[in-house]
Amino acid sequence: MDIAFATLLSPMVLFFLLGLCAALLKSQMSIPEAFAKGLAIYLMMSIGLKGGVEMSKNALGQDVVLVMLSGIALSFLLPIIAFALLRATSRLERTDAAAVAAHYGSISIVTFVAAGQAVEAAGLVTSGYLVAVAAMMEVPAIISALMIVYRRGQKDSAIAGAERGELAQEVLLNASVVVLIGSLVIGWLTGAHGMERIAPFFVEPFQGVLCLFLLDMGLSAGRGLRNGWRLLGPATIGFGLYMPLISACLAAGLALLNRMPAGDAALLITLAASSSYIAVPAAMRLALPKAKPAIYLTLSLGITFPFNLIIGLPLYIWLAELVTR
Amino acid sequence: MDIAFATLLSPMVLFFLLGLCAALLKSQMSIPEAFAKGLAIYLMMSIGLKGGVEMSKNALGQDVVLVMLSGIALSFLLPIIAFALLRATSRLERTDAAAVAAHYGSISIVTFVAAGQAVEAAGLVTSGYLVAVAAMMEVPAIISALMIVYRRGQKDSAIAGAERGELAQEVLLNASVVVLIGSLVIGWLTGAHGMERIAPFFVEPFQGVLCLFLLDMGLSAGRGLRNGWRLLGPATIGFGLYMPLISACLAAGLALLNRMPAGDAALLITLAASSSYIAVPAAMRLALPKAKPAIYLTLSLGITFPFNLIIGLPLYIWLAELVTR
Amino acid sequence: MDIAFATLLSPMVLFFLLGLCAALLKSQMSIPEAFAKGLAIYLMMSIGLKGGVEMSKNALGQDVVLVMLSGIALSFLLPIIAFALLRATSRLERTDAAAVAAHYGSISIVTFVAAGQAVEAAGLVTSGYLVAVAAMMEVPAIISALMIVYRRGQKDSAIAGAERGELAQEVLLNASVVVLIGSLVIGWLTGAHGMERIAPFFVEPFQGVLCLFLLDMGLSAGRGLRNGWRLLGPATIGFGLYMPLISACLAAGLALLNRMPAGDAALLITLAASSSYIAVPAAMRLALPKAKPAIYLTLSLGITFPFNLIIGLPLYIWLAELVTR
Amino acid sequence: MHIRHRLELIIERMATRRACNILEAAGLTGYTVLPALSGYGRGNHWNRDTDLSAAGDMVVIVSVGSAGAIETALAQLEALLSAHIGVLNVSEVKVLRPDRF
Amino acid sequence: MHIRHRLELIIERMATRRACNILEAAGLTGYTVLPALSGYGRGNHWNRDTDLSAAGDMVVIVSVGSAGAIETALAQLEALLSAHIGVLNVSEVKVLRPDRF
Amino acid sequence: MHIRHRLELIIERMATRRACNILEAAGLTGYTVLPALSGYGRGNHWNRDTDLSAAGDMVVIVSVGSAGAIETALAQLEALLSAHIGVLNVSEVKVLRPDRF
Ligand SMILES: Nc1ncnc2c1ncn2[C@@H]1O[C@H](COP(=O)(O)O)[C@@H](O)[C@H]1O
Ligand SMILES: Nc1ncnc2c1ncn2[C@@H]1O[C@H](COP(=O)(O)O)[C@@H](O)[C@H]1O
Ligand SMILES: Nc1ncnc2c1ncn2[C@@H]1O[C@H](COP(=O)(O)O)[C@@H](O)[C@H]1O
Ligand code: NA
Ligand code: NA
Ligand code: NA
Repeated sequence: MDIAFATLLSPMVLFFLLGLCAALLKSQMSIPEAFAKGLAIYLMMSIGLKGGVEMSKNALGQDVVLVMLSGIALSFLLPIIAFALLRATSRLERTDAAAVAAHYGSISIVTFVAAGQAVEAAGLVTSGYLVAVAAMMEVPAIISALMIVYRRGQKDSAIAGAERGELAQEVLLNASVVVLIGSLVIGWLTGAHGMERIAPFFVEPFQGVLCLFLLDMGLSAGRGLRNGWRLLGPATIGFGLYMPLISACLAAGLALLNRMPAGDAALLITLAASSSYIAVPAAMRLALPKAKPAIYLTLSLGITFPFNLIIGLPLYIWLAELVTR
Repeated sequence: MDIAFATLLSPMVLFFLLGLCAALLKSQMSIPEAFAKGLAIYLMMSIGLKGGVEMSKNALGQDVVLVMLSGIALSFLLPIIAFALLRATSRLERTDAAAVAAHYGSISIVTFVAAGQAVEAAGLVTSGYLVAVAAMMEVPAIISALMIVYRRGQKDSAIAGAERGELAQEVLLNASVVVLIGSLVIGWLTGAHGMERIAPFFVEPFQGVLCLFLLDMGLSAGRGLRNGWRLLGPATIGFGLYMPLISACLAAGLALLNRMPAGDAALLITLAASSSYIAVPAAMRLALPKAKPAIYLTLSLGITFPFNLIIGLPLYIWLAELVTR
Repeated sequence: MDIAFATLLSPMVLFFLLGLCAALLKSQMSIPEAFAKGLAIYLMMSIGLKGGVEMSKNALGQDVVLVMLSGIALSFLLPIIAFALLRATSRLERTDAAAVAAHYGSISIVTFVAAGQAVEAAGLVTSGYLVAVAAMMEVPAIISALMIVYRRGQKDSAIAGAERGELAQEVLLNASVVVLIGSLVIGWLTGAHGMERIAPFFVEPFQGVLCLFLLDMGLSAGRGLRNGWRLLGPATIGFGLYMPLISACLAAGLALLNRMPAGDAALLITLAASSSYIAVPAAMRLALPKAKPAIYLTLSLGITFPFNLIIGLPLYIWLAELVTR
Repeated sequence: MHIRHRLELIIERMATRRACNILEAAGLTGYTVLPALSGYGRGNHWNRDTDLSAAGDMVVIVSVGSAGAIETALAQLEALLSAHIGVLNVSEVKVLRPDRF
Repeated sequence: MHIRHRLELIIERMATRRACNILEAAGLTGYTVLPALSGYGRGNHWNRDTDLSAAGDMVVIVSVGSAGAIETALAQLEALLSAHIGVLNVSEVKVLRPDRF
Repeated sequence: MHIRHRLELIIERMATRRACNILEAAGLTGYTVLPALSGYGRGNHWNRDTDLSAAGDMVVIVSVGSAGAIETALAQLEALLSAHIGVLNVSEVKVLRPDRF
């Protein structure tokens, strides 16, 4: 309860709510796309660097590898569960359902970052390598979802103008993969010493920048909801609320198996429960252009992201403490 | 004198002058609009948060409410005076005069922020709730000016394509109202404790960001002057210089009545003397599209803003100390 | 060796390499132009201010004037050498060769900044007035290159639509000249006292911002290389690698003559060795529009900048220590 | 291919929503709004970077539709342009999927 | 002056490269891509600021070329537009340097 | 409605002022400048993000005017395009308020 309350009253969440309300009230205010995109790159560099520096402090053991494999497995597995649930409960078409499923197997970096703050506020410690796990969980879900679609020989004849390898390029070298993994490696190479001189930019202002970014996310989520909610039936909206919980439980099981410490477990659970709204949408436009973006964007950014940020985080921390006690 | 000198030699004012000179010399340099708009949102978040934290420290008494009412009254009243003066002295048309009047009743957040810095440098203290007063003074002037125009049954038949409530939406939910009031409430809710972790972003770099922003304002003011000065007769330019002084005197009277401390009085005086160049122009394009933007923008940003920043601020502080002694 | 290794493993250089690799691997990621341009202005304000504050601490003696004159002379002289070498060894046309030559006489601010960091890391001290030297070395090279082209009466009849003085305006009042010189003067006027309050923005986060900016430079350099390398023959590429060394040796000679301290000498050498990729390309589009931008941009940003950043800097510091011992 | 009309409306950004309302009301099935950087008209220059309020920004709205729908929109747009800053032009174009316009 | 065709393709940003590949393959000698801010089609509004992923952004691709090259491109573009969001139109224009198009 | 000509000039950003000077000198009453993102011509691709100097950016200048004014501008623009990177095309459009163009 205390954690829930503290989360809800953090400036971070309040700025998100401010943006959400402004957009729902039809305010025309906006944060320029170029500025928000710049901040997003800053945030990814920052967590990459911090994760890398943490990793440079300890040798990586077998436990780390096991958690990484768990993350990858989750990212592969969750879209299959998600797809089955969507087809069973909602009226979404195959392609739409697969596209949505890809989002829920993949992850949201901002949710991960917010979890990091909440976990820290709850007095738990986390390991740097979870950033690597986050980066590794971005892509498998996309492959998994495409396999679902193409399984029944439904592979489109190639789309006009498409180049070989363009999807791999987009998926493996998108901004978040490049910046996260790149910064992680740089942090790991340069260690605490290299970090010292750049900490006044990458460490100290981090939480403030996050507030500004979440204001923008609130605006986007609110506008997405206003434009797109009519496309979502109650079954689909329901999915956006219960799917994170299913993912969280599966991840909690793996955390238990891997005997992860509570802070790390909370992060893994959050990664599983979070859904992508930047990298996967872009990939879906290339790979499954017929899937309707308004459905997966509205669901992921308008329903699941706020749910995770406001209600999910305290829950996942509680769950993590439960399974690691 | 000392204050005047200190103000003039502050990096803030010098960067404004740098931008002004560069633009007047026809330099093509510019700060990207998206970047400047991002900085503007940062500045508003920052003063909102700081104001809110200050407010959370004391219960709000009757005196605060009285100052707020004074601010609102000023914002309503000043456009009426401004309109009368403009019609009496200049050759501006009714609509143009009303539009200009709206700008002078409303406020400039950057002038307010610069006043905050100058007041602090002068060794005075200020209260956080003045940020709320600033937010409250943005809108009444617009209503007041529209009432002037529409009084004589001159209300246009509705403009083609206009929606009901679009003006209210623009005016009550524009970026500066949303961000200022929102951040104020967030600062007030989370208090000094919540502020701690975001201060390295919202508090410490504030003055530096202000320098960068004022460089951009200088460029805008200079370019506005170069493009628009031919539209301004001497009477209109004169108005841009004496109107702030009239507003300042009225505000000083109210400060005296309310027995405000010197720092707060200086801020209220500055708010009255300042004129809008972001929120009101946008509102005027919707509400009075026939008023010529080159007139009100050039006057407010090209004449009054530099006057206030360079000559006005020390004067207003001196006036505040005079009436509160 | 130690310096070379330290430079190569600095976060700054690693982020550049990250961007370079991402672009060469055809990643589609990008940092928004508006954001990067905003950061560039920040970096120039910051070094201008720091240089100005340093300058305010000591009276400027004759030695300073001599170094400034040396810088200007280098900027005039280097294009002549560069042009002769290009014409003798490569198949570039006159205009293209002159345009390239202008770039190598002028300077790169980011290389200068990176050198400042490396010099400091090497335990040397530098003087603030080198920033002024940098600003002064931007323009003469352009004049020199234009004189080469126009010498043989080849002056085009004026280009259609061209205004008198537009080139002077562009060259003397471009963003880097305005911001560098302006900030230098402001830093010098306000001194250490004025700097105090803006240091949390302009000083502490500087190196972190530089990392982000170098990530963008890496992306630009990589993309430039991918698009443009086919236009560069081996002789031209070779020029991009040996010309900096020639310039460095000349500058080292002048440093010796002027009896400069090692840190300052390293900066002067770096300025000479660096080549422009922002100010001069823009000037060339106005003054020599028939010169092919793909050639000079690819060479300067794709070949010489990475060479200087990775291999050049340790070399120049070593050279500076050699000639000042 | 089928003949349709292409409307190009250059108008101040603050009036975008009003213009779009008119287009939708006239039965046009789509439109696209593009940003402008600078411009000139009736002796005045404007530039996106000059104007902090961005209230002076212009946009270009392109809409392709049937002659009838464009006609209907034109009357209202003429009224809009009597209040707001802007100009428009109409041309003939060919399209592939006539049911879309 | 010489008569050429002007293709205006409004398409989602993520499909830009595919569209450009088609244009180049059809023998068009050039094209230019412009950003869009917002738009409307088939009952949906989109807006650059709504969409954090920018996956929903649209661009406008303008290409001037010979009737033949445009014709060749149209068949492939029609296929592309059966998968991707977008519309196109073609008009007649005059150019000065015919060898360039 | 009245017939006018629409000039579309795609040119490098650094030459914008020169092109606009030509348009004004030719008696055109207005023009609008739009940003471009990327493009292709004579075998080269350009992209706004590739070029730190932004010296390679292109813009699109649209100007609607009388046949005579456009004609006058064309001669000068042809000279400009012999030095600067760019292409142009002209088409026929209809306008409502003929005195404005
Ligand atoms: N003939 C024209 N061709 C293209 N754009 C124009 C034209 N006339 C005006 N404009 C645009 O519309 C804006 C307002 O024009 P005006 O209403 O004439 O002041 C100008 O700044 C231009 O951006
Ligand atoms: N008739 C049209 N005229 C101009 N742009 C259009 C038109 N129809 C659609 N668009 C653009 O294409 C996008 C997708 O349209 P649609 O495929 O109809 O959903 C819209 O959001 C508009 O930006
Ligand atoms: N046929 C064309 N249609 C549209 N834009 C073009 C065309 N040809 C060239 N361009 C544009 O003009 C730029 C320079 O072209 P070029 O002068 O052919 O190198 C290209 O990068 C495109 O942006
Ligand atoms: Na997930
Ligand atoms: Na006021
Ligand atoms: Na040089």
